[in-house]
Amino acid sequence: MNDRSEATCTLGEAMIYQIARTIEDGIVAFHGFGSPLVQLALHLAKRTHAPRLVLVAGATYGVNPTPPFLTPTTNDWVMNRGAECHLDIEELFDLAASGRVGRMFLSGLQIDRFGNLNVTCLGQERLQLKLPGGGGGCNLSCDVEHVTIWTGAHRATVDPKGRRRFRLVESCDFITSVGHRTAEGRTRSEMRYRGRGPDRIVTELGIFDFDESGHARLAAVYPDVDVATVRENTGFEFPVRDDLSSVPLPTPEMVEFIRALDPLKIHERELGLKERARRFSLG
Amino acid sequence: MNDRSEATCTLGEAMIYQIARTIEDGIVAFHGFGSPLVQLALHLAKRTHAPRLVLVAGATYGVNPTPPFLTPTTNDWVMNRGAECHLDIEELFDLAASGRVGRMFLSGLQIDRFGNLNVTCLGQERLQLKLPGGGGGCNLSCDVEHVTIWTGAHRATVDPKGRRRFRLVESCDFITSVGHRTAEGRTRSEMRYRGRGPDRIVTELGIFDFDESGHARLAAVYPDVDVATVRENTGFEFPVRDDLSSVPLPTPEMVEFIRALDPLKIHERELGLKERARRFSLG
Amino acid sequence: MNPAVHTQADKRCELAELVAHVREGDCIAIGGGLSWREPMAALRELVRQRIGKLRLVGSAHGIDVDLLCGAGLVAESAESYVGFEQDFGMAPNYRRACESGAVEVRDSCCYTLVQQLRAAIAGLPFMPIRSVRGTGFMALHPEYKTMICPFTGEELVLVPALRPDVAILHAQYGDARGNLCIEGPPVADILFARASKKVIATVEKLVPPEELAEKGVTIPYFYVTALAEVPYGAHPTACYPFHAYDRRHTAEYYRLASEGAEGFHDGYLQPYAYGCASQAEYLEAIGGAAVLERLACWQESPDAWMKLYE
Amino acid sequence: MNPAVHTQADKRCELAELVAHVREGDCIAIGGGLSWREPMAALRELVRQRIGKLRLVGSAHGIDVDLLCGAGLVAESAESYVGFEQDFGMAPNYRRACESGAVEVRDSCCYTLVQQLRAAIAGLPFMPIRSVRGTGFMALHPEYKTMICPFTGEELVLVPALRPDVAILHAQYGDARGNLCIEGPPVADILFARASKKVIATVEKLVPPEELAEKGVTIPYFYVTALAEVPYGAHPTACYPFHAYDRRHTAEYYRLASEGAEGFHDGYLQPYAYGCASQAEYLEAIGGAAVLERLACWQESPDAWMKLYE
Repeated sequence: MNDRSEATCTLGEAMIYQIARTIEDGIVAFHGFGSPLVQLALHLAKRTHAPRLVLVAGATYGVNPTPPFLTPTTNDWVMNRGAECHLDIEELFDLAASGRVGRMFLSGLQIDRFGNLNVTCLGQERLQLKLPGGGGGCNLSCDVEHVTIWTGAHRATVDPKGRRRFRLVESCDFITSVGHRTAEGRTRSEMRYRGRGPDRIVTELGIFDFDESGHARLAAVYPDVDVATVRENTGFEFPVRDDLSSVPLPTPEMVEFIRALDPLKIHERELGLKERARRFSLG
Repeated sequence: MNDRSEATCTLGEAMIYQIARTIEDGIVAFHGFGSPLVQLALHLAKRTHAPRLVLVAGATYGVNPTPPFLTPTTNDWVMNRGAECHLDIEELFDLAASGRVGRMFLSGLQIDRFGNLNVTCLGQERLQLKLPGGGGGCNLSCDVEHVTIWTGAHRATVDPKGRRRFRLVESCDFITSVGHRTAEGRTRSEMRYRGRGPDRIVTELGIFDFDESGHARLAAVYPDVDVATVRENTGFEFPVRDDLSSVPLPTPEMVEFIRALDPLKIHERELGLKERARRFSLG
Repeated sequence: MNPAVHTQADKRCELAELVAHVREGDCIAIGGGLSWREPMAALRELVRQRIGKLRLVGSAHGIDVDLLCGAGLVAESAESYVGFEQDFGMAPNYRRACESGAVEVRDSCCYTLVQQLRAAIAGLPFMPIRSVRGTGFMALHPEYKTMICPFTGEELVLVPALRPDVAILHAQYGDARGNLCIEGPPVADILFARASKKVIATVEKLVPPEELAEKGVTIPYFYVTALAEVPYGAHPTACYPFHAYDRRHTAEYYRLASEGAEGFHDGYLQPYAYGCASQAEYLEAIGGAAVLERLACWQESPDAWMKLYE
Repeated sequence: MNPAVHTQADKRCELAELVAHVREGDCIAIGGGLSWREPMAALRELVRQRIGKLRLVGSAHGIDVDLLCGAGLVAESAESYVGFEQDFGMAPNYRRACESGAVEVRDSCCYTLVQQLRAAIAGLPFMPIRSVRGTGFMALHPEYKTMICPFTGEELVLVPALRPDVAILHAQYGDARGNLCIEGPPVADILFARASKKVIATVEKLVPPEELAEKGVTIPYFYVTALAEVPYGAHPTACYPFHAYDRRHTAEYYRLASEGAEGFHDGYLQPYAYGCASQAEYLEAIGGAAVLERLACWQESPDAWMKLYE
């Protein structure tokens, strides 16, 4: 491999590192299906700062697997090779409901300021677009201790009619999984959910945390992104941390690890062509 | 083996046959621990008239096992040899609660006229005698479709103070498992139990069924027992069927089968020495 | 009233007979998940027999549900996910059917489904669950009720027992009595088997009872209504250790499904479902021995395995 | 508040250290059942450390509960059965302790226990159950509540979640990380492991993680707090395939227990518990190699096996 590739990381690799940094050691963490960025982040975390992580792979429910490579579908024997043991589907969700799952990762085609997500359907009055659905996200967003929200498509697009389509929206057409406030404005503590809700939104533009009111707040941006860019691509107003920082970048060893585990570059499928071309110097 | 043993059966063997006759083909039937007469009856039924019986062994929860011999404790690998598969403890009870267990077998140190049983403790005001307890009998007596009640100690004994001690009593000191009427006199249909309750009491003196009111009714006696004997050994008044009969006896082949499966004569431990000596001619 | 137990000595039958256990309008639980161990041969037989108005319940699914939607057999979907993940994306036939109103959208969530199945398994009218409140699923499911917990004072959701009419499963091994052995993730198959009124299964291989007991029984025979030996019955989804996921065929499926209802009917349903009287004909249609050998090569090496996803 | 998960890399420890996880007054779930896989070595260590006022929950038990009662360590019993079946009959120490009032009788039933453990496992305040109503157990357990089902109008019993402080198990195999493999009937061990705050286990044999994964993990490591390798840790109950039930020793136990508290203390507790600083000393006390060989001979033939019960 050439010098350049050694000296830089891609946006995808940088995002994987941002997600990995949200994962504590010694907890049970679970990823759903169709989330290669998260799968790689979990393996990276376990390989680096979280060796005691109980990594439960989505779909196979294999515990601490060591897959030879990443596949485009999650319920594949490739993905649970070397698993220490397996859980039943009900066992994983019981662990979450009893407060024993420390972190889960959720995404959405709509993400609002409180971290509510929609992956069920678009259209208020009538159904305009049926989305695949949220799997267990609805239950886990209530039960799991912490949630990392991520998306590789923060950047707003323009639809055929010339309207800007936001991923981070003013409000969700349907609430598939809950953040810090319900549609009726009730807080998590009022709802007496077991979990504490999302504490990060990792996107290809930056990273949000949540302020005391449960509102998304910009905490960091990528080296090639400024706050204005984040604002014009976000469907709601948001506060910015005084100590706004540039996202930390992975070490070359981490990048090597990611590339070795994902030779098919499955994780890039979460990113648009333009985003895939972004590179950051590790120098 | 000599002619006599071929030509006769013991009381225990006759009782095993009576219990076996209460078992329908094609159902799930379950026996608890400490019930060798019932274990043998289930194996006899499956070997004869109920080949499609789903025989679930108590304690091991082995399904259709073929033990080489009967042991004095039920949770022993001897007892689940050859099992087709095994259930979890919760699976068996779920099957009962969902109405899929056709028959269960229960006994008691006290048995009342409605088939309520006590295996928990003796003494009304204060605890006089702590009994081992009912295992899952409480739950199963409500849920299982049919219950066969059995005891090898119907015959009343005389205690040190000269008082007659009945097994079939006027009323139970504690209701461990329910029959056709609760202590408050409520019927099973009022209680909306899933199961229909006991339909037989098999003892070493005779067999009771239950009349429309859910009251035990003498239906058959052993060749060496008359109704008067049953009456003087029973703590409550009971009706007698007009077609009172003598219990049918097993075939020599059935007796052979029982003796082959219980070489240690474990089942005789449910019977007093006097009862063990009883023989019936199969001629 | 009470669910049956199935104890006939020999439950083997032909695929057509097996699938005939499904009635129009039935509530169906499809085993497997995503690209793993879907009972595709049984579903194609459903398509051939045109048994429709089906109400689907399940967790994370893909081509199985999309196929039935493409064939117009689905009236209602209560799945928690239907799609092709990062592999191909949204499910074309499923989307069309939902957006046209042909399929009533009753989306559910994995744990909600688990709790509803557990209620059926335990013969209870409902199961409590602490989550779901505050999401759009409460409005989508007016049958859910809430209660204030008499122990803690908190609000709980009560989800009613869910007893599917038929569970359709594909397992690696089975015996004539109906015992099933599933290797690898069972997904929700065990819950479906325990909760459903009828369980019909296709298996890669029928084996003698002793051999099955040796491998280990995943689903005891008395839950199972009938089964048929249908090798490659999960194709194009994976049924390891026998064969891997057929991504090439799935890509073709996706391309045709994306062309619209007609394109899918003429390009896929005709040649692969209606046009195949048997599984043997289907296996020829998808490329025969050459393809099957390719899918069996996953065990040779990680590289050989990886090539199947390129 | 939330139950912990246990992820330390090496959970191996000595028996004394293992049992020290139990605190006076704890609610204890003992694994195994009747004469099968009872964690007897751990219980004898409890006796040596004199950790008392224990509240016991469980299904069908025998010598394990009777031993603790005989040593005066039990304050309350919510077992569903405590006895020696047709083998020897009622449990002498247990009876004495209950009848003297030393042990509060809180008898439960198997399915009630299962539902209470399931509530804890699912993080719910309670589980519904249709049975129990109409029995004496309602009065024995004022903590049970009833409700009218909003779906069916029938009365249901709500049994509260049961989260034991410590589950004490004996498994055949374990690894340093705490994964446990149980061969043969797990009884309620898996439910106990999932529901309890702490899980401590003795194992016949510690094996490398790969070997354990090969055998199959019954209880994943993150439920397990600590474990110790204690061969014959279930004696005199059976731990197949290693050894059968020691009926001779149990007969002696029963004879001494039947002689009354003092006879049991001097005749059994002294020589077999207090008098043995280690499991090695205990194994000598019960007859050493000769006895252990006799208990291993069950595999030779059904006749050899049968002789163990004569």
